[in-house]
Amino acid sequence: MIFDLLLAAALLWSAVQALTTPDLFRAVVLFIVFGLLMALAWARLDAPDIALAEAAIGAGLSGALLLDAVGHLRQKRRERSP
Amino acid sequence: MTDLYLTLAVFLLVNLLAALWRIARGPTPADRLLAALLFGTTGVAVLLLLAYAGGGAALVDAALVFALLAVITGAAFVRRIWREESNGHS
Amino acid sequence: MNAPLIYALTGAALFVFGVTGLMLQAHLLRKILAFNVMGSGIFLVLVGLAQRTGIPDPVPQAMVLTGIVVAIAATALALALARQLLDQSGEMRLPEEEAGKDKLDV
Amino acid sequence: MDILDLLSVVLLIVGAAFFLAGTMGLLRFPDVYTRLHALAKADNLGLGFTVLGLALQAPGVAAGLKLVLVWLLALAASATLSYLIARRAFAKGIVPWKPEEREP
Repeated sequence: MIFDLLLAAALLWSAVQALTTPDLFRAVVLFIVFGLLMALAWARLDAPDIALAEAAIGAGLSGALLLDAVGHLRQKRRERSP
Repeated sequence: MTDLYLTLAVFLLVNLLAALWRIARGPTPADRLLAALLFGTTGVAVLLLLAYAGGGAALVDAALVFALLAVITGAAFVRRIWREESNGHS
Repeated sequence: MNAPLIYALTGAALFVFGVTGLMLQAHLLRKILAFNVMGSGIFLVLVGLAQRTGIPDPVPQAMVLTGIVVAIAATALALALARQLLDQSGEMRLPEEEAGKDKLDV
Repeated sequence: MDILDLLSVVLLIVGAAFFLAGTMGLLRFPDVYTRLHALAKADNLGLGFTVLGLALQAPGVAAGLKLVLVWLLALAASATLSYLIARRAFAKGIVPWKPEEREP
């Protein structure tokens, strides 16, 4: 029970931080962490198949996609204002 | 034994909460990413403990995927964001 | 108050955060993040409420599994569209958002 | 509780201690290189001892070997990423931290 409460608190905190932090890269990293915590939540909810999919997607795929987008954005900014 | 597994899982989760603080602070982007990598490893350990505390053997497979795909985030970070030309504190 | 109910309540709160972020943020990447948080909240509500009696229910779990895959596909499409918008207009925001309300960050 | 259970408990607690050490290092160390060092402790030794302690409780040889496989994957990932990040940090000109000179 205490595990669930701690995990819920961590989920809420990382989500709020990811949505309100001014630094875009920090927001993306916090979102990746949010995905990892979601995988743990699925493991606690007796859904190992969803935990597997969320681990593959939340940890690997969406992290790579978002970091790639941030890198592209920074490159554009640097080209425009040298 | 199940009680011990759950206690250790809670302990590792508290460790994760402490690492969240480093993500919020960390001066360079690499520090934030290192904390995220620690999240991955500790998450693997928590999943394994939960699997042996009655969660079923399928959670071991989830932990395997966790360990396998944590690399992709780091590789994307090093290749796409943390280039030489930008300064270290952006 | 058992564990699935805790997760269902967390999911409701996450949905609220996601909707708030989606409405208040102008930056498109942040909108995408908020959209994903919103979807995760809905998934948690679906599965958590279905098994609040303690017995795992396979039907919402299968729906959520499909939903997660669709969500990542939609995220990839949204990122590609946002990147096109950045290349064409040089802005990472929709033209409907009034300019100058908040500073463009990285 | 037989000797195998006792050994398993000891290994699990040692693994958790290494995770604690890694987290403390990540929070307290001054620069990227030293934090990488702390992260490697949690990755290799913490997960390694946890896996060993759980493998003693595994129902069969195959289940135990799968646990060890998880550890080997984490080892390879951690080594590769540490190398990538440290090399890129050095190429960017981040100077390794040195303790300040003590006043005489």
